[in-house]
Amino acid sequence: MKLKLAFISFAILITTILAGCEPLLVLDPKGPQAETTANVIWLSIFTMAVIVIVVISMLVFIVYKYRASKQKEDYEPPHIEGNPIVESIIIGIPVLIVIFLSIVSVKSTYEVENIPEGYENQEPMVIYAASSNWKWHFSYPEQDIETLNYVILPTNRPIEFRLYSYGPITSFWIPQLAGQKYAMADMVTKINMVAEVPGDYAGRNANFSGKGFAENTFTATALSPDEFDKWVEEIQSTAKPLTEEKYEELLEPGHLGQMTFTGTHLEFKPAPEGENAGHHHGDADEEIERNDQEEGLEDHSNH
Amino acid sequence: MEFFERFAIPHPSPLIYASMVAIGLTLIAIVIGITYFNKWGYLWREWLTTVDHKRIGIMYMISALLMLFRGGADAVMMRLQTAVPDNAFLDAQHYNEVFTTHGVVMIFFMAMAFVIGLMNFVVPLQIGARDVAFPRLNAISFWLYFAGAMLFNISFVIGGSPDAGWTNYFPLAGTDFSESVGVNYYMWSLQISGIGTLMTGINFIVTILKMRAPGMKLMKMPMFTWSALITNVIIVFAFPVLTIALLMGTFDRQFGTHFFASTNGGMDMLWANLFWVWGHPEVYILILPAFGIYSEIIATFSQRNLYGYKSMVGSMVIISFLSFLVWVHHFFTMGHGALVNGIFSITTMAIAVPTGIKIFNWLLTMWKGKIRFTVPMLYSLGFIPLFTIGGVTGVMLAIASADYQYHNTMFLVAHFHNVIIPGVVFAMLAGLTYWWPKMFGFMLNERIGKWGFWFLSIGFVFAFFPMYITGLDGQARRMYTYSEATGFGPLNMLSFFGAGLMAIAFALIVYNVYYSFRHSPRNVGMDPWNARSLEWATQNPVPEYNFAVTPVVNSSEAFWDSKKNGHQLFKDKITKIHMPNNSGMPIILAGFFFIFGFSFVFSIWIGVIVSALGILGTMAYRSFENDHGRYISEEEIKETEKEYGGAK
Amino acid sequence: MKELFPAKQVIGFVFSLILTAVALTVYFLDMSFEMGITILLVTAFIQAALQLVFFMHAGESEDKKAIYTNVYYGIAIALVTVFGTLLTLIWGYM
Amino acid sequence: MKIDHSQPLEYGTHQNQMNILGFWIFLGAEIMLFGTLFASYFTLENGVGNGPSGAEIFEITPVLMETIILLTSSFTIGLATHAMRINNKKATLAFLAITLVLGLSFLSVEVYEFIHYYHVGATLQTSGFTAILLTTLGTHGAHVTFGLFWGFFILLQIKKRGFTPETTNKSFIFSLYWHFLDVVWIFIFSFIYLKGMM
Repeated sequence: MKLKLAFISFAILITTILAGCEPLLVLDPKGPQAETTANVIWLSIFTMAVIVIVVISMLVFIVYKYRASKQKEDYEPPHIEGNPIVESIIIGIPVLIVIFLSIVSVKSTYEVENIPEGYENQEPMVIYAASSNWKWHFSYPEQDIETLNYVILPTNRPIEFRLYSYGPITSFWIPQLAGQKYAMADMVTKINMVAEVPGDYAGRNANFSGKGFAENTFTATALSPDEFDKWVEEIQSTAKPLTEEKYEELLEPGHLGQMTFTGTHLEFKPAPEGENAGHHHGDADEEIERNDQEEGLEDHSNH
Repeated sequence: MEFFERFAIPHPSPLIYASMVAIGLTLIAIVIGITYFNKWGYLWREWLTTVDHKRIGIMYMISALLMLFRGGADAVMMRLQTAVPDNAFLDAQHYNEVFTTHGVVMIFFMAMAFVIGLMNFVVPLQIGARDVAFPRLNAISFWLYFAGAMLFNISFVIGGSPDAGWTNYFPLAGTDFSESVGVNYYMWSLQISGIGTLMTGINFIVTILKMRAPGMKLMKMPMFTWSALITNVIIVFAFPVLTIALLMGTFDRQFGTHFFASTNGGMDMLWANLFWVWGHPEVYILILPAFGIYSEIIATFSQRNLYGYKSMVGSMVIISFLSFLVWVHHFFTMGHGALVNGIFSITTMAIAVPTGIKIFNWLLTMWKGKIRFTVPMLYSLGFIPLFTIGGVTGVMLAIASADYQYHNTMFLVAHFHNVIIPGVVFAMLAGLTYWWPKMFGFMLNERIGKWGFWFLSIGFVFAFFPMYITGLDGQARRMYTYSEATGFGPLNMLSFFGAGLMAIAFALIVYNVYYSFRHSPRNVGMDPWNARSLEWATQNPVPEYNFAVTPVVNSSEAFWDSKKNGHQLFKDKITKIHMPNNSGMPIILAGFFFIFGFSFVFSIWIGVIVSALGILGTMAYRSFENDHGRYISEEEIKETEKEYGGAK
Repeated sequence: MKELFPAKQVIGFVFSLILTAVALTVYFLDMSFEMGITILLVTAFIQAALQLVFFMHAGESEDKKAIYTNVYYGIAIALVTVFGTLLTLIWGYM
Repeated sequence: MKIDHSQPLEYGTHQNQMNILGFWIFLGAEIMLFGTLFASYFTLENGVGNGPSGAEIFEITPVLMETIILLTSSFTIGLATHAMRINNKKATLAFLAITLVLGLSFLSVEVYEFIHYYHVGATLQTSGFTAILLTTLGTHGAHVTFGLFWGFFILLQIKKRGFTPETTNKSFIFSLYWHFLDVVWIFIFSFIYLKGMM
């Protein structure tokens, strides 16, 4: 037992040392969403640590005290069926903890799903993030810009990422800004975030999507609003427009570096939302929808 | 030639060729060995056609151990590949195949088989029955499982392994993105072994409900039997979901339907949804028998009755229901909104309560006990703290908002290994050591066993605890490589070191079997552990009829009662015993299923039709068969009992 | 048990025909979706229960507790699966 | 083998009781199997892609025929069990045969229905909706087909061996299976056809 405890404490020691060197990405938030999750994680770690410590100390105490080598030869352990008071304690305390954490969970989930507190009155900036094997395409409909494998965000402005995928399910994740969400081929999901500190943040697809999955990463850079505007202007004056042919080329499986274009692919290849969604089929716009899908099919056969 | 091209491996590598040769040589060696020692007849009569639950149980466990080494080799390869940044030991495709087969083999063909094997061996003995309710169906279950396992395992030498992860999410697993036949193998091997598992479920529910010894009321069943009952209830209601999901997946891949495609009205998340409707109960299918094993072992080696029997049973009943209410927590990040996530977050956390009750009941069982540190007990003692850590990280994952950060990361990998290894694998090893003398009549060496335990536990801590940290640092699961800049290197190296220790532990455990077989004393008597439940009231190893006389029971610890309170277990005289006949039908049926699956994988329709006719023909033959079993005579029983140095 | 006239079966059959006729009203009469679904739910589940009791003799053996538990458990889990799936994949999404 | 004569013969031995209980549990699994199909059906119901919707292809006449035929066959298999219990071998065989004939007619209508779907362009490959529709109906149909063979074997066995603990037990279990398929059909009828045509 002692040996094992020594090893466990050794392991914990190592982890704290390593954790001390450089903060872990998830616990080093740079925006309100990630901050909420980081706080929830710390809270749950502390709560759970209490349980672990209680269980382990009970175990060590009991095993130490009632080991056979210490008992008398003729000691006969008693027959104990159970005790209502003891059992209500071991049921009651976990129930209380679970209720507490349930409240935390529901509350924080609503928080991270919505526009963060303090930013509600700003109109969120919409960026479409589409994954293809094994790249990320970012479209700024407002700025009329498209980037590949990197995304620039203005700080202190709510961003609404609209996610979808060409092909396998992927998961859009910038650990320091917000938790992840799936991007799927037949619908658009949304994720809200705000970057409060300028800097470069690692982003990646977290959901296994085949051969090139490990390198399916991107960089999210947060710039101050002035610098962001400057960047937009610069792109508008230097970058080439994105053509449909070029875009089809980009969609081919493989890895590409960072690229920038003016114009977005949404104009000729809209996201699967609203009328284009494969997920919802309202009765009213069934006709339109079918036409759209037929077009979609033709697109498919072209490449 | 064109016909044979489909059997080629799409992504060959020296490693695969080497294992091909190794497999070939091993098979030849086995065949030559059996022929040389002239054991084919013995093998066929005594094992391949057996309907004896004990032998079927042992065959399950042998297959499970083989699969453990197959899956373990995969695990070591993965840890080796990720031990240092930018490693080139495996390429991306090969790594994907390795983690996919690791998951499938470990869950379906190792853990499932092992718990079912232990249930097979122990449950009828614990309830004082001669066999299971449907002995022949039991043999069919085993051979279907075996056919499925073999079908899955030939994938990497014929046609290519599945590579879409053990969760096999569509559309990645569809033909657009996974062109080789690998995923077809996945579909059919799980389908075939799943049918076997479903039948096991039905078989054991009826066995437990209808074949208990006189006096054994439901609330007087030993805890392992209770856990087996609940497990099988979950099996019966969870596996049909997998059946349908696999059927739809097969249709999508081989008949061009649009269930899980993202065009023409299909929905990719439907697969994920159905997979986890089955998948989450599956977790409890694995862990509940483990809880049962620990309950038996902790009570035995604390020399005390199990504390809070009723709450133990109650918590399992609650778990059986709750396990079907939580599946959405496997894809909180799908974007279905905070309300749905909130609901499933709460139901998920609710499971922690019955599980917590169990942990405290085990602690209270040891309270005022007389604790002996045998190998099975060491595993149980190691299980409690390690599983608690795994459990609480599960609660952390159940918080939906935080799950957005843990999902798909190494944190998750660490969590589920942290419940499955100390939960299921420790329990398997503990149960195997504990019931070993019942199976073979001698004990495993305690000293080597203890070394194995320490290597395994310490190796486990090193292998998996670092993953919690790399997960929080942004390392996604299933990445075959990472750059040095990420800083994941040192901790992954530590994981590899831990995996190495675990590999040593398993080698020690195998050596222990060999060593004990050579050196352990035989004739250990009926009750080497000073145990409490009914299975210890018969000979070691157990004669084929289990109990010469049906025992009469008056408590959940019938054997303890007979030792301490003088309760008389065997009141009747020895009379002739009715036993079922052996049958070659199960293995033949499974053979047809194997051909069916294999032909379907490669779309060889003629093979599909012929084997389907074979399956139906075998079933029709069975329908018309008139087999009333046989009797073991009184003299024969007395002879056997005397040979064992019997108590009667 | 030994009576010659199969009263149970005949009653069950007549009832199932009547219930089918009632269910058919959703096709032949004009009604709201909610109304129709309610009728279908009621008639379908009553019919299932009739089959269980009148035809399948669910309650006649000594294992009736196990049989009923099994059936109720199955129905409960199946309903959870159906509505849980709808909640997750259709209603919950946006 | 001990036979308990206080109960109907199909319950007469311990093994028979276990067979019946085991089959009930199997039916529990079947509830879940069809439950999963229904869950998938409701999910994909609106996923018609560029294929037809349910309202466009369902026809009331064949559906109604199938329903009446299957309900009647459920009645006749009940009569077969009743006849078996009053030890009337001839009537049992007759009702069993009628049941199988009705089952065959049900299948013929279903085949007709499938051909109709094929002609209006609703095949397995058309859309998510048609795939799940045909799979659900097909799974039920496959059960009926399997039942026809099974029932036929049992008919032969009763004819040859008379009422033994084995044959009565099999026949009773078969009747459970057949009633269950009827129950499933009621749900298909209500929640696939009628709901779709509403």
